[in-house]
Amino acid sequence: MYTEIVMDHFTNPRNVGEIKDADGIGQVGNPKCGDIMKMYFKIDENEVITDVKFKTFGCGSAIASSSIATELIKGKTVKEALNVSNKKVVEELGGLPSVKIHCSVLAEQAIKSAIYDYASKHNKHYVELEGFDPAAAEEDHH
Amino acid sequence: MYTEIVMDHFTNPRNVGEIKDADGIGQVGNPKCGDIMKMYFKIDENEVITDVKFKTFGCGSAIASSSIATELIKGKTVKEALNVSNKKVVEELGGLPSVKIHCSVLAEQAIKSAIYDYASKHNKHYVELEGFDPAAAEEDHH
Amino acid sequence: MMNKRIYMDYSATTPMREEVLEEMMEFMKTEYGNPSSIHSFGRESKNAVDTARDRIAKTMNAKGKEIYFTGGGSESDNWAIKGYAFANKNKGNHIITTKIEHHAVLHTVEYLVKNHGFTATYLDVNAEGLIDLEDLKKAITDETILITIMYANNEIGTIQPIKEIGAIAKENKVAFHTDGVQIYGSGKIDVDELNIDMMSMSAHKLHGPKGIGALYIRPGIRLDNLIHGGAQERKKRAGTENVPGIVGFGKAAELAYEDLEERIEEKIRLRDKMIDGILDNIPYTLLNGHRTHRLPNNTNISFRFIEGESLLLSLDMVGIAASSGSACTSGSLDPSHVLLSLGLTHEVAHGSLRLTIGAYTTEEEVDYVLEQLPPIVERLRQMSPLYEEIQGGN
Amino acid sequence: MMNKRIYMDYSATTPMREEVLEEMMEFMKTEYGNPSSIHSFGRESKNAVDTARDRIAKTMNAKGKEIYFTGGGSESDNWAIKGYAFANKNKGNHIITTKIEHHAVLHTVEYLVKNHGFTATYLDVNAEGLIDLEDLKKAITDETILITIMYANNEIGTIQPIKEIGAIAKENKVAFHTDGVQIYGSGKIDVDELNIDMMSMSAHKLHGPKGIGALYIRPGIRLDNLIHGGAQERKKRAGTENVPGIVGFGKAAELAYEDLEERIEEKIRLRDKMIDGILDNIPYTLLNGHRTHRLPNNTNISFRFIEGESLLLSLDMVGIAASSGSACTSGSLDPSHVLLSLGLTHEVAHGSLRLTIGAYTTEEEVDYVLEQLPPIVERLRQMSPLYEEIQGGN
Ligand SMILES: Cc1ncc(COP(=O)(O)O)c(C=O)c1O
Ligand SMILES: Cc1ncc(COP(=O)(O)O)c(C=O)c1O
Repeated sequence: MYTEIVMDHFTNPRNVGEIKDADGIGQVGNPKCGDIMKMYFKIDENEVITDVKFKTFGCGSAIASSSIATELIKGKTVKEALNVSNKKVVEELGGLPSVKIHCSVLAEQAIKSAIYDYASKHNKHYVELEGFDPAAAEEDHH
Repeated sequence: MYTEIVMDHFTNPRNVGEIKDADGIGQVGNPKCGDIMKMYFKIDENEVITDVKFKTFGCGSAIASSSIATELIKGKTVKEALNVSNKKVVEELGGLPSVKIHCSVLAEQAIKSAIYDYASKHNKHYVELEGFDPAAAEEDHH
Repeated sequence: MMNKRIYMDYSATTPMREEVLEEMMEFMKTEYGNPSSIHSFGRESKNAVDTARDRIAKTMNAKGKEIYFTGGGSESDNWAIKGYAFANKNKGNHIITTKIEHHAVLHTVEYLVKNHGFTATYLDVNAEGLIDLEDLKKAITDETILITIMYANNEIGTIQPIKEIGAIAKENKVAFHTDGVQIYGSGKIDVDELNIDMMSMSAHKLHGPKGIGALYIRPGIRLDNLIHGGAQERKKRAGTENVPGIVGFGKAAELAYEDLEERIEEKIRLRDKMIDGILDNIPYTLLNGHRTHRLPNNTNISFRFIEGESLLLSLDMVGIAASSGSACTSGSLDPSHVLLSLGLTHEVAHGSLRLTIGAYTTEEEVDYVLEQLPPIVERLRQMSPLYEEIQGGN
Repeated sequence: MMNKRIYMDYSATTPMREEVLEEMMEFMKTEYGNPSSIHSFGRESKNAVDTARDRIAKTMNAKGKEIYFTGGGSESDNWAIKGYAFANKNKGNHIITTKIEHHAVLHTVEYLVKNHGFTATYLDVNAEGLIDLEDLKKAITDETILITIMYANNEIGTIQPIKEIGAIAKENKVAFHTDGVQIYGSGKIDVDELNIDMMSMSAHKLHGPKGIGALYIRPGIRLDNLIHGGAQERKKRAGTENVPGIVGFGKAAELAYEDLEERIEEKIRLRDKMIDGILDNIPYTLLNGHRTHRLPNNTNISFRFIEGESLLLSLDMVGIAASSGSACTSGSLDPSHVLLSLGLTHEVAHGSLRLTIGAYTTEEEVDYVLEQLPPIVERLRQMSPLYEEIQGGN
C-alpha cells in the first residue's frame, strides 16, 4: 500500500516534537476527519527556517507527509517553504495512494499556516499567502 | 438420480416390441411432452392378459415405467390390470424423482388405454374405465 | 463393466488445469488475508487480486480497472442487465435481446418486464441460430436503453455477428451487453474493436474454479450495484473477495489465451470429425446451429424418434458424459427454448444431444463416441413407437 | 527483523481448516462435474451439495431444503432484503433496521429507499450497541414488511436480543431477517426458537472457503430472486454451483458446531484477558460494545489521541494483524458508522482497534499483543498534538 519511503518516515519520523518559543505555529485539519497536523517553526532574521518540529494525529501517510515536509523546509527560506506544494510532498514520498493525497495537502497547509502565524506576528506579507485562510484549513482540508 | 431397479428396467427393458394381432392397443402421451407409450395386449377368453409388449419414446423413467408396468400385468386378468395404479408402478421401481412421477401416470394410462381398445372391440364394459378418455390421455397426461 | 470416463460436457463445466489449482493453493493455505485489510496478511491478497484483474483485462484489450469480479456468469448477466436498466430508467425502459439467450439473461429480462415496468423485444433467430441485423435495427426505439445479445450460444454453439451488433448499438447510442460466458477463453475478443460495453464471463468454463466470474464494464457505463455493501471492487460489487477464486480465474485466463490459436484449430478438427462422423453414419440426424459460425468445441445433433435423456443415460452407461436439450433433463416439460427457436418440432428438440469437447479431449475419445453412438441410437429407436411408424411407412 | 505473524483479524476472514481443504480437494481435482448434469460426473457433485446443505441445516435446527447457497454474506443480505422487499411491496413499503448494520444491509436498505420507493427506520443503539425493544415496537406500522437486524455486530461484537426481536416480528406478522455472518459458527442458533425467517451466513468467517455463503429461508417466506437464470437452488439462486466451496462450507459448519461450547469458553477466556489487559495497563482507553452480550472473539477498544491506521501499521510492523474503525482504513472520510452510533466523538472513533481471535489463537499470542501494545500507543501519543493538549492541561 505504502512506498518504502512512506514507511520509513512513518517508522522514523524526522523532527517530531514541539518548539517552546516558536516563531510561527500552524495547526490544520480536525479530529472529525481523523487528521491534525501541528507545525512549529524557528525563523531567523534572514527569513530562514532554522528549526521545525511537528506533531500529528493521523494515519500513516499523514505522519509521513509531516515528516518529509519538515525535512523539505528545514534550512530553507520562508519564500522557498511557501513553494513546497503537496505535489512535491507526494513526489518525495515516492507516491501516495489516491485516497491519501489529502494528507499531502494537509502538510502543505500546515506549512502555510505556520508561516501565516509568523507573518501576522511579524507584520510580514507574502503574496503566496494571499487567499490562504488558516481557519478554513483547520475546518476542512479536503 | 434413479434407483437401481429403474436403471435395470431402463437397461434391460422387459417386453419391448409389438404384437401384430393384438387384442388391444393403447397409445398415450405425445411428442410435445417428450413421452409416448404404446402397449399391445393379447387377451384370452378368460380375460387374462397372456402377452404384452410396449414401445416407448421417452426418458429413462418412461421406459422403466413401461417395462415394469408390462411385467405387473402379464398373466393377470383385465380387472387386475385395471387396478394397477401409477403409485404401484412407482413403488415397484423403488421410487421415482418427483419430476418423473408423470411417467408412472403415463404407464397407468397406457394400460387403461389398451384395455379400452380391447373393450370397445369386444363390447365389454369395465367400471374402472368410467370417465377414462383415451383421446385426452393422448393429448395431455399431466 | 465399463470404467472409462469420457467427458464430453465441457460447455457445462470444465476440470481445473493443474497450474490453476497450484496458484490457488497458496491463497487457500497461507495467504488467507482479506484484501481490504491494511496488514500484511491482506496486502498480499490484494496484490494477487490486482494481478488477476490485469491478466484478464489483457486477454480482451481492456484495462484492469474495467474488470469487476463476481460470483459467476449468472451474477454477471444479472448485474449487467438489472444494474444498467435500473440506473438508466430515466432514459428509457426498452431492452432488446434474443429468444436464444441463456436463462441468466432471459429470466432477468423477463423479471424486469414483469415486475419493474420495463419492456423487451426478443429477437428471432433463423434455422442456424443467427439473428437478423435488420430485425435488430428495426427493434430500436427512442425508449431502447440496452441491447443484450449473447456472443456464442451454450447449446447450439452459434456465434452471433457481435461486431456488427456493437456497431449498431454504438450508432444508436444504446448500451451493448454480451453474455460471453461460452466464448471467453475459447475465442479472440477485443472489446474495443467489437464495441462491447459490458461482457459476462465465468471462470469454470475455461478450466478455472467454480463460483467466480467477472463483468467487463466500459468506462462511462453506469450501472446500479446488484450487491451493495462494502467498498470492494471499487465500490461496485460488495463482498469479501474470493481471493483463491480470483487468482485461479486469472491464471486460467492467462493460460487460455497463451496458445489460443492452436487450440482452436485442434478443437475444430475434432469437432468436425465428430459432426461428420455422426451425420454420415446415423440416419435421421441433423446438426443444430450454424455449421461454421460455431464454437470450436460444440456438436449438437438431433436424433429423430428418440428422447434425449434416455440417450444420455445410455451414453453414461458406456462412460460418456454429455448433455441434451431434452425437457426431461431440466425437470421442465418443454424442451430447450433454444432448439424450439430454431424451428424444430418438440419431438426433434427432445431428441437432441450436445457433445462439447475441451482441452483434455483426445482423438481416441472422439472415436470412442463415434463407435458407441450408433448401436445406442438404434436400440432406443427400436423401442420407439415413432420409429415404428416411419419404418412401417417404408 | 520481526518475522512473527500473529493474526488478530478473524472477524475479517479466517484461514481454512485443514479438514475443510481436504474435503474440497476431491471436488477441485476429480469430481468437477456440474451438479445439474445427468451423467455420473454431475451426480457425485449433486450428492456432495446435498450433504453440505444438510450439515449446515442441522447446526441451526433447520431442514436442508431451507438452506440456499449464495456467493457470500453480502449476497445473502442483498438477496434477503431486496428479494423480500420486491416480492412483498404490495403489502407495504416500510423496512426497519438499525444504525449499526454491516454495509451489506445498510447500503441495500438505503438503495431501496433512494431508488425503489421504500421507506426505512434506522433504530438507534445505546452506548453498548444494543437496540431498545420499545423503539422497535414503536417503529412498526401498517406498512412495515421487514425487520432486518444483525445478530452480532462485526465491529464491536455486541449481540442483539434476537429472540425478543423475533417474537415482536412474529406477533406483528412482519418478516424477520438477521445478518448472522458474525455469529454463525461461533454461537448456538435455533431458527425456530428465535423466530428467524431469514439468516445470512458466510463460510470464510468460520474457517471455510471465501466466495460462498448461504441464506436460511423459512418455508412460506416469499422473495424475488436476486440472481435469475438456471434452475439451481430450487430455482431461487441461479448459477453453476460452486461445488468445492459448498463442500468446504458444509465441512466448516460441521466442525464449528462439533465442539462449540468448549471453544466458546476458551475464546471468552482469552478475549477477557485481552480486554482487561489493555484497559488496566493503558490509560485513556475504553471498551466499545457490550461487556458480556458480546461475540466470544471480539475486543474493540478506543485509544484516545491517536488514529487507528497508524496504530495498525505499527502493530503490523511487529507482526500483529488487526483492524480498525478508522476512516483511513476504508478510504472514506468518516470513521465507522457503528462507533459513531455508540455516541463516540470522531476523534475517539478514529482511534479504535479491533482485535478478533479465532481457532488458532494461543495464549502466547495474546500475551505478545499485550506486551507490544503499550509502547506503540505511547509512541504515537507522543507524536499527537491532541495528547500534548491533555498533558499540557495536567
Ligand atoms: C456482519 C457482516 N455481514 C456481512 C458481511 C459480508 O460478508 P462477505 O464479505 O462474505 O460478503 C460481513 C463480513 O464482511 C459481516 O461481518
Ligand atoms: C451462455 C451462458 N451464460 C451464462 C451462464 C451462467 O454461468 P454460471 O453458471 O457460471 O453462473 C452459462 C453457463 O451456465 C452459459 O453457458
